[in-house]
Amino acid sequence: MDILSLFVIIPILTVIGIMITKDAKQTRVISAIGMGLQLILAAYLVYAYLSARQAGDLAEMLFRADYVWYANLNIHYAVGVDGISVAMIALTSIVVFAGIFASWQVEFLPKEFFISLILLSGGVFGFFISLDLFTMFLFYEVAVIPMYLLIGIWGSGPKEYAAMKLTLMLMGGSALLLVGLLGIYTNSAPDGGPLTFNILEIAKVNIPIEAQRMFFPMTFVGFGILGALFPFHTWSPDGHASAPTAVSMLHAGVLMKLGGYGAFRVAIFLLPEAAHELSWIFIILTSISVVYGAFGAIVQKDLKYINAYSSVSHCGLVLFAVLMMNKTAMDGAILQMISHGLMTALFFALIGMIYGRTHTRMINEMGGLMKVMPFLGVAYVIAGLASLGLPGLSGFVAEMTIFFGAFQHVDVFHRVVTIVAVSSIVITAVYILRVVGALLFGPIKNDHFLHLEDAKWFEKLSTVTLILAIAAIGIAPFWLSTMIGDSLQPIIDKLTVIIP
Amino acid sequence: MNLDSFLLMRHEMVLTIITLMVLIADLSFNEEKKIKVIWLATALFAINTIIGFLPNISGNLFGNMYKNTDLQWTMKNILNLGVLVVLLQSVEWLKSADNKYKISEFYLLVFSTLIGMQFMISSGSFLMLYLGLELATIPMAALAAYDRYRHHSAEAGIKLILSAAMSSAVLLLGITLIYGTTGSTYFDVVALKYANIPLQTLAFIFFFSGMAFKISLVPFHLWTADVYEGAPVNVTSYLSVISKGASAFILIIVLFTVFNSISMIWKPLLYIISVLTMTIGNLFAIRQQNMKRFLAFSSIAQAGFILLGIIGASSIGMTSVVYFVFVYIFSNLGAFGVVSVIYYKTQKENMDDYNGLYHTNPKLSLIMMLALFSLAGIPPVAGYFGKFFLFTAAASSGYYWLVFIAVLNATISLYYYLLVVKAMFINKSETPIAYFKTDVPAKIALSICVLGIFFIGFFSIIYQYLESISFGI
Amino acid sequence: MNTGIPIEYFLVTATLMFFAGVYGFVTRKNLITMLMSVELMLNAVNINFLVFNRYLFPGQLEGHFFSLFVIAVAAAEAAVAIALIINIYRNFQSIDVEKTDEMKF
Amino acid sequence: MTNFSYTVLIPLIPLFVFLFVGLLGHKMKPIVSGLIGTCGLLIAAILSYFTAYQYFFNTEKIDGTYQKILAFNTIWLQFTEKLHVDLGVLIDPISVMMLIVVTTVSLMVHIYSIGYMKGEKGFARFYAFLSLFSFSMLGLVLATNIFQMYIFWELVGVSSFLLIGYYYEKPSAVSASKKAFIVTRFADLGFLIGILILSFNTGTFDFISLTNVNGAAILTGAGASFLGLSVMTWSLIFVFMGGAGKSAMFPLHIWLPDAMEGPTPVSALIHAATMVVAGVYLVARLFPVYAISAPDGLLVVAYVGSFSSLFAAVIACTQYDIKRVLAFSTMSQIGYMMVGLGVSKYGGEAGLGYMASMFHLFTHAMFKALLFLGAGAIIHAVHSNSMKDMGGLRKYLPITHITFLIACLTIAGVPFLSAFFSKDEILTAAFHHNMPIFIVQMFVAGLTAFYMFRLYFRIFWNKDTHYHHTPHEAPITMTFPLIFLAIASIFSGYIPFSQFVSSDGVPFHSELEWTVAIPSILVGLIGIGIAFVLYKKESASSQKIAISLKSFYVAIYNKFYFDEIYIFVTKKIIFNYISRPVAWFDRHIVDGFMNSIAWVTNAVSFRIKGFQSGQVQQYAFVFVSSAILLGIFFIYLYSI
Repeated sequence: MDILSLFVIIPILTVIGIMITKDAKQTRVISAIGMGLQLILAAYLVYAYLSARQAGDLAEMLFRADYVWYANLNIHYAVGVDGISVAMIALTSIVVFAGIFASWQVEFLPKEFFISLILLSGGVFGFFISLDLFTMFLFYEVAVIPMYLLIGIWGSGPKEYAAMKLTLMLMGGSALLLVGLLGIYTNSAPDGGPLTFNILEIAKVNIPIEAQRMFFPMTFVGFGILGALFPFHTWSPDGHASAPTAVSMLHAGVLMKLGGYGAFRVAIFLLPEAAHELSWIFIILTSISVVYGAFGAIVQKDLKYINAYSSVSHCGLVLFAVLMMNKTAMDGAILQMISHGLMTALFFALIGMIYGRTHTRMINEMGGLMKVMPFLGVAYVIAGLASLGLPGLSGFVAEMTIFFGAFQHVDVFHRVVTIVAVSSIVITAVYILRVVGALLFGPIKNDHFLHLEDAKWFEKLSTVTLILAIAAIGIAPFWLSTMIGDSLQPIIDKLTVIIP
Repeated sequence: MNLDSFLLMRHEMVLTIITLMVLIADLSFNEEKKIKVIWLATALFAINTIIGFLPNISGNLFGNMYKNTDLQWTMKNILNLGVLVVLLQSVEWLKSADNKYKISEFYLLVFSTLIGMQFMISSGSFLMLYLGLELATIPMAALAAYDRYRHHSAEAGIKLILSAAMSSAVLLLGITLIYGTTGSTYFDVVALKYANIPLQTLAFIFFFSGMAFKISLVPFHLWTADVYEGAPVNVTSYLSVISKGASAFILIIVLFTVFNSISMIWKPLLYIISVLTMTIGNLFAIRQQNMKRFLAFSSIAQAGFILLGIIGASSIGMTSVVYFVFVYIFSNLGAFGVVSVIYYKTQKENMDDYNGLYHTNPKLSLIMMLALFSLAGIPPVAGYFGKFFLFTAAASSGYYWLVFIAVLNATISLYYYLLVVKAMFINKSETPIAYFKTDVPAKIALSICVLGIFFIGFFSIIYQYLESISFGI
Repeated sequence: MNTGIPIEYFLVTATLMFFAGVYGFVTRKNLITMLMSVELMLNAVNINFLVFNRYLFPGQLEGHFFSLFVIAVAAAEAAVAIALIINIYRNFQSIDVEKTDEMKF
Repeated sequence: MTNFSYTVLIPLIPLFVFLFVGLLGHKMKPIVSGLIGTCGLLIAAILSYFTAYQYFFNTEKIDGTYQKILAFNTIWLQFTEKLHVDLGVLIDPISVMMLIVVTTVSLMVHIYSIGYMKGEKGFARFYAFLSLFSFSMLGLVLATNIFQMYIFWELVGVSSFLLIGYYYEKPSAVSASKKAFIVTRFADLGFLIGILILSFNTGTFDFISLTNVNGAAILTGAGASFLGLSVMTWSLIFVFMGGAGKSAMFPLHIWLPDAMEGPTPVSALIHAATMVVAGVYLVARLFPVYAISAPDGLLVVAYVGSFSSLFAAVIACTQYDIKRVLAFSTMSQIGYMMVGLGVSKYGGEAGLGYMASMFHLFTHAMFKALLFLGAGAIIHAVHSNSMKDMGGLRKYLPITHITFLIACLTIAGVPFLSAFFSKDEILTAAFHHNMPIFIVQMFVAGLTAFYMFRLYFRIFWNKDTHYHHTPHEAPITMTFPLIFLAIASIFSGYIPFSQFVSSDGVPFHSELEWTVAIPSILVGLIGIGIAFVLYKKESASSQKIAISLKSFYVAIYNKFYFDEIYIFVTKKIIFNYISRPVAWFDRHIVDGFMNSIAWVTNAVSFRIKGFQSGQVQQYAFVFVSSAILLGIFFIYLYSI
């Protein structure tokens, strides 16, 4: 059994383990153990990957395994990772691990909750390791569906509506996506030979331009919907607002990254000509969503809505950078995915913890919480600073890389949109400071807040894990950024052929 | 043609014998022993199913009026499997008091319809096809009216028999025209003489509408919902799975073998019909409250998906159609199984009766959810693979927009399937269905379905085999 | 052709019969009458078969056999249908087709 | 060449102190954390002095110029092949000078705060933040490349945010900190864009290669032009925007007065001595680029600086909050420094302005810190910021009084005190290169003397306010820094600055030009005289003047309504006219559209339900008719 498949097997085993547990306590422990193993495995994977690269292994994908599944359709179960997938896997394992502890106190149907949560994470892991479009899409949908139950059963507010809306919009996206993938598949052998779903194989052939023109928008929008592309982002605020803590963490932290990852691994990598031709449309859309999301966040009153909109803005930046189609920008895109994943997970974890104490998420009903719960307060400030791009935290690195990458384009259009995107850092500062000020500072509005206790051990664990990751990337980004950058080389080589 | 060549008709023969045995048993048993017929019939049919799987002999009989190849053999076995599940599910229902005196009738009718379908599948001429069709239809009406004293059941019966007679008349008109223009009713002869001339086109359309009636394709589907709702649950599941599946098999065989010369006509025809079927089926399903009617419309929509496989007119297409029907049998029977269990325990068959089901009967709700996800085509359950292969087939023949419409419809269908899931898992209810123990046969049936739903997808061997026996134009 | 009557006559008659049957089926409210209209359609089909066989393909008997089978099947169909109609009468105390629309939409 | 690699410790020590105190501060006794912080800074200060000694006296100049020494450098982040961000330590005259300034003032403030902040809760937090600030400021000063500078630029911004908002339960403090951060952030946007353009055109962040007189950066300066100015000029103007934001130049000054909400030591350290001069330092860093390849940019600097200094001085005359008066005077003094840079040329004698500006930066740090700390001592004693509650304090606070007086004399440019020399050289430079600015600055000098002595008299003389608990002199921890800084502000003027700092690194000799000095002295004395007349004794004459000026006075008193403009822009424009519509649009248009899709689907499905009427006959009719229609359709479609 290859190491990568373990990332799918461990969740399955954990789920089976949970099924046989008696009570909530055991369930929690089992899931914690399982995801802890996952985290360790991820750490080992990073180490193994780096050392393999050190050893001079120049293969495009490492740790590859390939099992024929449906021979006559040439469908394989093919896995393999490059630096990007490794980074995303590490991110996922961290967020899931933190998520388990953040949802330590789920009382209602805990078994089912953790089962769905871990199934979801399994889907995400599968998505990141798979090299075969079929398996990739399979894991993609596996990751999306449990969301419905998670939000619908354990959510709050208008949860049925939000859950249904989220599921249907994402499924509508995957409808586009499926057609796109099938289109790629059926055009994967223009000069005879067997059709294939294997990404690396397809990357070798060049798909006829007409087909690309048809399927690039489908694929990109399909992934873009999950990445909160501008007109299709509206599932995100409602979904995040209604979802329980851990689900918001996973969803904003990891699931939305499937969009960015896929958009760049499939849409750009496999359909580069069309991407180059049509990128301007989507660049406009994404630069809109960068600013638009930030402005939208300014007036929100519900903490989760604020973060949902800021996620729209930040994920917009991811897609924006992906579309810039040069090494630096794409490097930045991946960094931004990771950094946003971590910090937004941290945000949602903290919001969940605060909500669990104050029973409100309306910032105008809160204030002065820094006094009563300093730990959570400080953590929230750190998350906020990360999100407005303070040097020394991950957000800064990612955004700067994106901006400098995007600015490598000399033509006016790219320059202008870049400036637009850059200006978002001010707006971000505005709404982050507004939240922090209203939530943590100032006098305490509500007397019964006076005797709220600070974070418990598991909450601290989950928070600290994320903060450490954020700070680590922020302080020493070099190895991560180079690891990603090297893995981008094949794509860049492919692009340089097309783009003059 | 010597005697042992009758062994070609193994399925039909064994089934006929079983039917007779049940009849005799029914005559010989006295009132209180009648209940035993259930076990006898089920056991016998199980044996028949096993016999069906004995290695196949291909060949023709009655001068090509009856032909049997590996493809037909497989199709018949698939149907047998499905019927076995249906029988297991209906055990409890037949035990109930007001069915005591007509137990064996149920089996006689079911078996005879099944024989009809198998003859249809193996038919090599329109005559055989027509006979099989009628044999599969007329007893079905009686089955639909099985609960004689329920208004709905009676209504279902009469609606079915009348519409069926009407449609078979139209079908016959088509066949006469075919005969008149080609001078034969044998497939192989007709296939040679068929061309794109107006009269033959008309003939084909009439014939096709007769078949479309059986598969309940829009706009020939209107009887479906009413009959499904009215008929007893098990009959409904039988109708919606077995007879639909069988008709789909025949349609694809006939289109590929007989009318392959006018594919440029039936491809656009199927395009229109499948779009209509999926969309209308979904639009009607959205609003339904009665579970049976709901599943009826969902099965209409599913029929629309089946056409995606046919339209490609390729070997992959046929494979994926058979594969899809195979998966569909398990998924739909899973859903209907749960509905029937709940109905005969509590007489409840409305969606809002299912509120909070998970908290009282978790296993049933989980099975229901699996089945619905499989119908909706959510990975990793089998339905996903079935749908994906249908889409692949259509896409590889270039019908991208059709695929797109289909996938959108799949999304809509996901919406109403999720409504049921929502009812079971999310909604709260003051009077949820109380916990009850499911009976052994139903349990077996459901577990067969669950196994199917779970594992078919992962074992490509099935698909490989079907691929090896199927053909395209 | 040995008989004087041209084939078109038969075909036209048959077609008229068929659509008369359709018309009856769609308009008559009485279930029995509707059943009869179906029989009318089937017989029209039979005429078609026979005429085609007799005029176009005199060498063989497929049409004849087919019509025989059709007649037989029609009989069976009628039997079942009438049984069901009786059943309807028991339930609804009427055999008006418009009464049987408890299930709709 | 001596090895300077130890200098990397100078910023790192405060960082460690920050982490240590920040994580464990709440566990230890307050005073302990205070002492740790102070000791950390003491070490840093000693190291810096040692560095200065090493650099200026033990490092041989190559053909008479001070070399830029890359004491330490490590690559931090790689953008492209050419563009990579390094973290490192750059040793050159101005960075060494800034080291002295930052560590000295910071050390003084640390000591001072032990007394001033006694008993405050969150004492440890205060020291943690102070150390964080010191770390960031030192990092900024020692930056080897413009991007590192930007990094620490942001960090000082956030530490200033944290320190202004130190009393986080006071809404005014919170909003002030928010304002400070957002305004400077907006300025930093310009800075960042500037960096983007600059780095793209020159292909480097590195200061050494940027400022290399015959390096690629400066030679490519006259690149493509846009709106009549070269790209280089544009980028440098953008960069200056960042500097203007930090240094509270008009119109980005609005945050500075409010920043006085922070504890007074913080104002002394951040908003008087160190952080606010970062802008000046930034321009000085890039001075060769400005001077050679973007003189227009330099002109902008000069005018902005000059106007700000005038603007601030005028407002300062009317304020009553003593800290705000000092804040505006800071702004005005920084204006001087900008002018100094603006009117300077590159190299030799022509670079007088550059030297003068650095000189003034140095002296200003000393006396302005002194002023603030003195004000702190006063507030500590009186528990009020408003000079209306003060008067006659000289009896109670002798030491504070003396030191404060010295500071006032210094800033007023009284001869033979430090500021006299530095300001005078700025004026000289202006005199030689830009007459109008010279006149303005001369006038400002008078204003400065006036408002400083208005302040002085109002506090220490004027009416004898009686205090309901008699003010008492501050403890030694607070008075020691006052005395130290007083001495510094007296004698720091006698450093032969031009020997150390010059635009091109070549020392030159400069002495004052009495032609400029005499008038400036006179102007200063006039200012003091007016203040003496108006405020020595309690008199209504000042009121009379104020009334006679009427609306103009009111406008000045309200700082020309700039805060109102700021409020208008943030609250009205951004909040009401952009964000609300955006949010509404999102909810109702975009989301509404998505929902309407679902709604339409449902509506349609409801509409077509009649299609399923339950009537067999209708079914049959549909059946037959659709069969026939299909037949006809396809026959026509394919009729040959």
